[in-house]
Amino acid sequence: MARLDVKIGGLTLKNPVTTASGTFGYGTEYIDFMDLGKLGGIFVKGTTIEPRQGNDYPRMAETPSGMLNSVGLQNKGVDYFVEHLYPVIKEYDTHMMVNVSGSTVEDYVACAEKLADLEKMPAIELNISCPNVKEGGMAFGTSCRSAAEVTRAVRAVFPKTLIVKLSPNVTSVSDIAKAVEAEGADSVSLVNTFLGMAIDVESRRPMLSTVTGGLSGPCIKPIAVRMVWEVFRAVNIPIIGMGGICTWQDAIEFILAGAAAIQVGTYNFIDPAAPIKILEGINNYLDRHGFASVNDLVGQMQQI
Amino acid sequence: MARLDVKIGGLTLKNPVTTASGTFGYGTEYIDFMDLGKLGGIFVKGTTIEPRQGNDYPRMAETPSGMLNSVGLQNKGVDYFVEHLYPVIKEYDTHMMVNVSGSTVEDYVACAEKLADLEKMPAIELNISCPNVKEGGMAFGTSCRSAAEVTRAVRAVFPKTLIVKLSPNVTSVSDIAKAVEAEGADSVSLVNTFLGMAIDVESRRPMLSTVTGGLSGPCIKPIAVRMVWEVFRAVNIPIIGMGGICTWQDAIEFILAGAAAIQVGTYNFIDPAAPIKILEGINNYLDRHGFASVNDLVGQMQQI
Amino acid sequence: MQAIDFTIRANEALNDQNHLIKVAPADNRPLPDMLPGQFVQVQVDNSPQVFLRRPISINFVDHERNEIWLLVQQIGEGTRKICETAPGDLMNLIYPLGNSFTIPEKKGRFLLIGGGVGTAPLLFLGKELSQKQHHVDFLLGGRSEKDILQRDHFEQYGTLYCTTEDGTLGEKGFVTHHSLLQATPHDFIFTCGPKPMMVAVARYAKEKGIPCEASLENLMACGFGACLCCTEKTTRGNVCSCTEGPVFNTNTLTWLD
Amino acid sequence: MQAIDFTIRANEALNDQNHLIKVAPADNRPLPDMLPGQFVQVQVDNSPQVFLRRPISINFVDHERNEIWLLVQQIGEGTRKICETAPGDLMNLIYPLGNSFTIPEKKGRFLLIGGGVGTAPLLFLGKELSQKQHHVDFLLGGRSEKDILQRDHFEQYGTLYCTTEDGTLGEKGFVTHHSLLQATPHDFIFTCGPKPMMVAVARYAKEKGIPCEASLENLMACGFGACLCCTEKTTRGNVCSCTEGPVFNTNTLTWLD
Ligand SMILES: Cc1cc2nc3c(=O)[nH]c(=O)nc-3n(C[C@H](O)[C@H](O)[C@H](O)COP(=O)(O)OP(=O)(O)OC[C@H]3O[C@@H](n4cnc5c(N)ncnc54)[C@H](O)[C@@H]3O)c2cc1C
Ligand SMILES: Cc1cc2nc3c(=O)[nH]c(=O)nc-3n(C[C@H](O)[C@H](O)[C@H](O)COP(=O)(O)OP(=O)(O)OC[C@H]3O[C@@H](n4cnc5c(N)ncnc54)[C@H](O)[C@@H]3O)c2cc1C
Ligand SMILES: Cc1cc2nc3c(=O)[nH]c(=O)nc-3n(C[C@H](O)[C@H](O)[C@H](O)COP(=O)(O)O)c2cc1C
Ligand SMILES: Cc1cc2nc3c(=O)[nH]c(=O)nc-3n(C[C@H](O)[C@H](O)[C@H](O)COP(=O)(O)O)c2cc1C
Ligand code: FES
Ligand code: FES
Repeated sequence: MARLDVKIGGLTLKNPVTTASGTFGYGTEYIDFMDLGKLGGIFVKGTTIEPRQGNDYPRMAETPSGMLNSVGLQNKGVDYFVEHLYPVIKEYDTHMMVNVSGSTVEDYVACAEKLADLEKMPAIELNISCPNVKEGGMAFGTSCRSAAEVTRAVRAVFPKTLIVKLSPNVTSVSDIAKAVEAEGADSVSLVNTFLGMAIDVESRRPMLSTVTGGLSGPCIKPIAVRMVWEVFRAVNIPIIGMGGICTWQDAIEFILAGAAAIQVGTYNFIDPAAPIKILEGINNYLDRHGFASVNDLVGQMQQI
Repeated sequence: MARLDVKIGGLTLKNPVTTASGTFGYGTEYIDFMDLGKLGGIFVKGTTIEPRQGNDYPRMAETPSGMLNSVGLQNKGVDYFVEHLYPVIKEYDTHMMVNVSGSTVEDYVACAEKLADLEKMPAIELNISCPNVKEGGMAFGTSCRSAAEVTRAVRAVFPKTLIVKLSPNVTSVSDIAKAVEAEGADSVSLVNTFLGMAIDVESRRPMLSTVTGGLSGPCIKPIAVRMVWEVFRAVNIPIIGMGGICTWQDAIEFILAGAAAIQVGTYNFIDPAAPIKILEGINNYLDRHGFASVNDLVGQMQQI
Repeated sequence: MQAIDFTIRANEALNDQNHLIKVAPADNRPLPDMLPGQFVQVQVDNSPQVFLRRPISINFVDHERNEIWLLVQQIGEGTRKICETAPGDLMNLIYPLGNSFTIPEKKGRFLLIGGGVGTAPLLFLGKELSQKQHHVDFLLGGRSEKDILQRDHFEQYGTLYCTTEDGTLGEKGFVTHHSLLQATPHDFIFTCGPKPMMVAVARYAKEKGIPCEASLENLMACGFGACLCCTEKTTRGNVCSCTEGPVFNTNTLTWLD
Repeated sequence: MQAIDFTIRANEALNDQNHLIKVAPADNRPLPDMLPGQFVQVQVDNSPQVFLRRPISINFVDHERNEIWLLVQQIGEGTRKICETAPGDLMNLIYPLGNSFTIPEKKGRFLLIGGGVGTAPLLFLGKELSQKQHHVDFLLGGRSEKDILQRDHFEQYGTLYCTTEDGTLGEKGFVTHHSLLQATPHDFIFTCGPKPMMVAVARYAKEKGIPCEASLENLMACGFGACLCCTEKTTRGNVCSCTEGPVFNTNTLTWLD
């Protein structure tokens, strides 16, 4: 059996399979389906300094091989998280990491500070790429300057592993990646959702209350893999790859393109045990192809 | 029966259903499947000043609800087109429009000049968004400055209808649209393909000889519709929308988002008679909903 | 909650649009306890149009045969494919999901109002109520006689009243116009069906001061509280209709505001 | 070219991987003329994995019953779904597509070399050749006896030689090691199968100076010349293997460079 542990900054994950923020609740929703302790890590729902109601219903629409969502960062705020959720989830035998969102640099910083104090919170994922809130969110992730600014500010207050989650809605994702690497990010995760929309032709109304929302699922996989590959050649920090991963083959594809770890997102809704199946598949693949460690596979796409 | 004619700059199309460049050959390939005279127009294969061999095989890969291609503008050059292809296709009872590609501004200009002389060539589509050639192509479409530059240069030599085809691989497609509108483009068409890639996990090699290629098909539709909607609110020139259109419902979705006309692309490979079925569907929809003209539907998405 | 394969035991077309599908765990494990109002998430076929699962109410639980019944109306690609399944086919379900209708200890007179395929959860509910010796009246509405499904089953658990839009069965018109509503009010109303119907029922219940619960059919991605897509605006703010619903006391909804 | 619905008339599993599927135009229109080496583009089901059509060779044309035969090997989702079809199902085909093997007027001795499911077009080809009174030898290779398909059919149109990797049928080894190739050379060689096999055949033909045609299985999106995805590098540059192929004279290919 090959070694599966991977390093993300100062943090060691027992294996490269983690779950994507906003698709895995706080882990609790999945305990009937798997032993959470088998996961490399769990990225919990996007958390903000203040509680948020999120956007109005309808918040989702199915699209070819994917879905649009405009949940809009509904969450009870970081204080509620620290008081009520953290005490429960810190008992899980895997790394729990909070996805931090905000509308201003100050919001991000305040949120990160509170999380830095939590003993069993080894890392945060800075969400500068949420397409579903009016101000902030994605705006930070679409320019190098603002991406750098928020990373710098959070880096100053958060000494543990800092992962910055990048937006795919940009001309050059590798420029943004380089900008946040330069500010001390330990890792980048990508991709967040693509800005998309759908219209019901009979009522002539948008399918989402917010008109636009974030596209996820297998439909985005080819673009996400390409972005991981671009970023892999641009930065020296580890990449956590995601976007449409449903099977172990998909996961291997991201790893070959340059991802040190992966996140399973939307597909959790269809097969809540998918991450475990993916992990088993990766394990078999490594054995079958004679790799001693999953790290030996990272970025190892061959020339044609 | 509702009116179907639409105006694109100085050009009137008999209906809004056209076919996308690179997916419809020179029309000739489809004569067994339909009466080409029923189409609003045909955008022929990307044409360059010099003949091109295109990229090496393999040039395509299937992906969830879509495909990647890296044909790379294989064509016999504009002179061959003028001499051998134009004489055939000018007899078709629909508007034939050439998709013009190039590596330098001079290439685009030279190509456009030759096409301007052809009596039955009412419009060209300037392809500043091809992701499949090393230099030029997409590079022009990913910055406002270069998009404006090539549009200005071609506008100076091409007095007929000038359509500029935009790349979706950008942070703000509406900025690019505004830039080319300012230089006198009569219309913008969007979207070209998204840059994507796929890896065969058993051989660990890329599925395309060029590693990356252009993603098309239903998978991209939600992003394409969103881009059309963004551009619709940014410019005053008509938009030709495309990206994953398979059914009349898809076409109506683009029209409601702001497209004055649409192009059917990849789906022609699956149902070569699709454009005709889509046209019939649009026609029925207009009657059923009591619209006197398809123009009354453009951009008419309602508030939720 | 479990995510397991079921075998289709029977698939019967009840009319041109609706199928009654009976399924049993493929490995024959005994069904767990389920509550009326709960639902299952059906994995269809992962095709582009039916990438996500489809929520379907538990229509009935036949513990003797270890079967769950699903009453499915074909409205799109997903439900069409579910209705096309044949005995012997496998179908993966996540179940049981959601809360349930509130069944009080104290005996009472219950009115169960259903419209269209919204009658689905009311059969299981009616059975549970009648087993607990409550008085049960069913009031079911549809366009035409052929749309009022499973009448013989409903009649086993209570008195059946109907309305049809074309008058081919029961009183002509909508359920909320049925003469039963003019008679002595019931103690509780449970309803499921098209939203305009449920809103009208909620309004009636409010006027009469009758506690009323409605089962919502909000769009869902996961069905088990992970995605936050299925929210309903309530007096407590946005709540997930898949975990805190699909059954809501209509007083907590903002429908009548 | 036409794009029309066919009805599946029969679907027979020839072994665990291969099915012989017989189809006829759903509206019973008479089949047009078709040439050996041509293929059809099968619309599968538009699911995410099988969005595009799948190219399948014309295995045989039975004009009497107005049927086309398709010999399909399950290698992925698309071919699996094709093999799962049942009599009565519809299947949309675009056909006939591609060029064909060159059948000369002058009588000659033909060697048709096939490997795996690459034997598919050779049956139709063998029939046409034998009808024109040519001498036909078939040399078919597979892993094992059960992989050499349609032997009784082949034997109707020529002499059948086989190789199997495990020696369960014919000579043990690869087709290019068969003793037949040591005997008097044939006048023409036609081949279809895995690329390494065809390359070896092309090399043999070149050495012996025998004209050789190979049917390629390049990946295709459209199948009728519109997408330029299926190109093969030839002495004339990149050409579409769906319109100028799938059959190529091996001298025009760059395989042996
Ligand atoms: C808790 C719950 C229980 C349900 N129980 C049943 C049941 O027992 N039997 C049954 O037949 N159906 C039931 N439904 C509804 C069923 O889930 C939908 O009809 C189904 O998901 C539609 O899928 P489709 O692919 O056939 O249609 P789609 O192609 O997805 O949709 C077709 C059209 O219907 C609309 N639509 C789809 N789902 C809904 C919805 N939930 N609400 C409003 N509009 C919708 C779409 O927007 C679209 O316009 C239930 C729904 C929920 C949430
Ligand atoms: C002109 C022509 C005639 C053909 N005739 C027949 C026939 O008569 N019978 C038959 O069974 N098959 C035939 N094929 C091959 C057949 O088209 C493919 O096997 C089929 O498209 C695979 O689809 P799938 O969805 O099952 O597999 P996929 O899931 O698409 O592919 C599975 C694996 O096979 C590889 N693959 C798929 N297609 C090809 C290919 N054409 N060449 C090399 N590798 C490939 C993929 O890269 C992947 O690794 C023919 C192909 C062509 C071009
Ligand atoms: C319903 C839903 C909610 C999401 N919420 C968040 C979030 O709160 N924070 C975040 O960074 N990403 C969020 N995402 C994005 C996912 O984490 C992931 O980046 C994206 O869905 C792509 O991966 P996938 O295709 O595997 O789903 C959400 C996605 C979905 C579908
Ligand atoms: C095989 C193929 C070749 C293409 N060639 C060109 C081209 O030469 N010029 C161009 O502007 N776009 C080209 N495109 C892009 C299409 O015109 C269209 O913009 C894109 O495919 C999105 O539409 P669709 O999803 O309907 O296919 C090509 C697309 C495909 C699939
Ligand atoms: S459907 Fe996902 S939370 Fe309710
Ligand atoms: S497959 Fe499209 S040109 Fe050959």
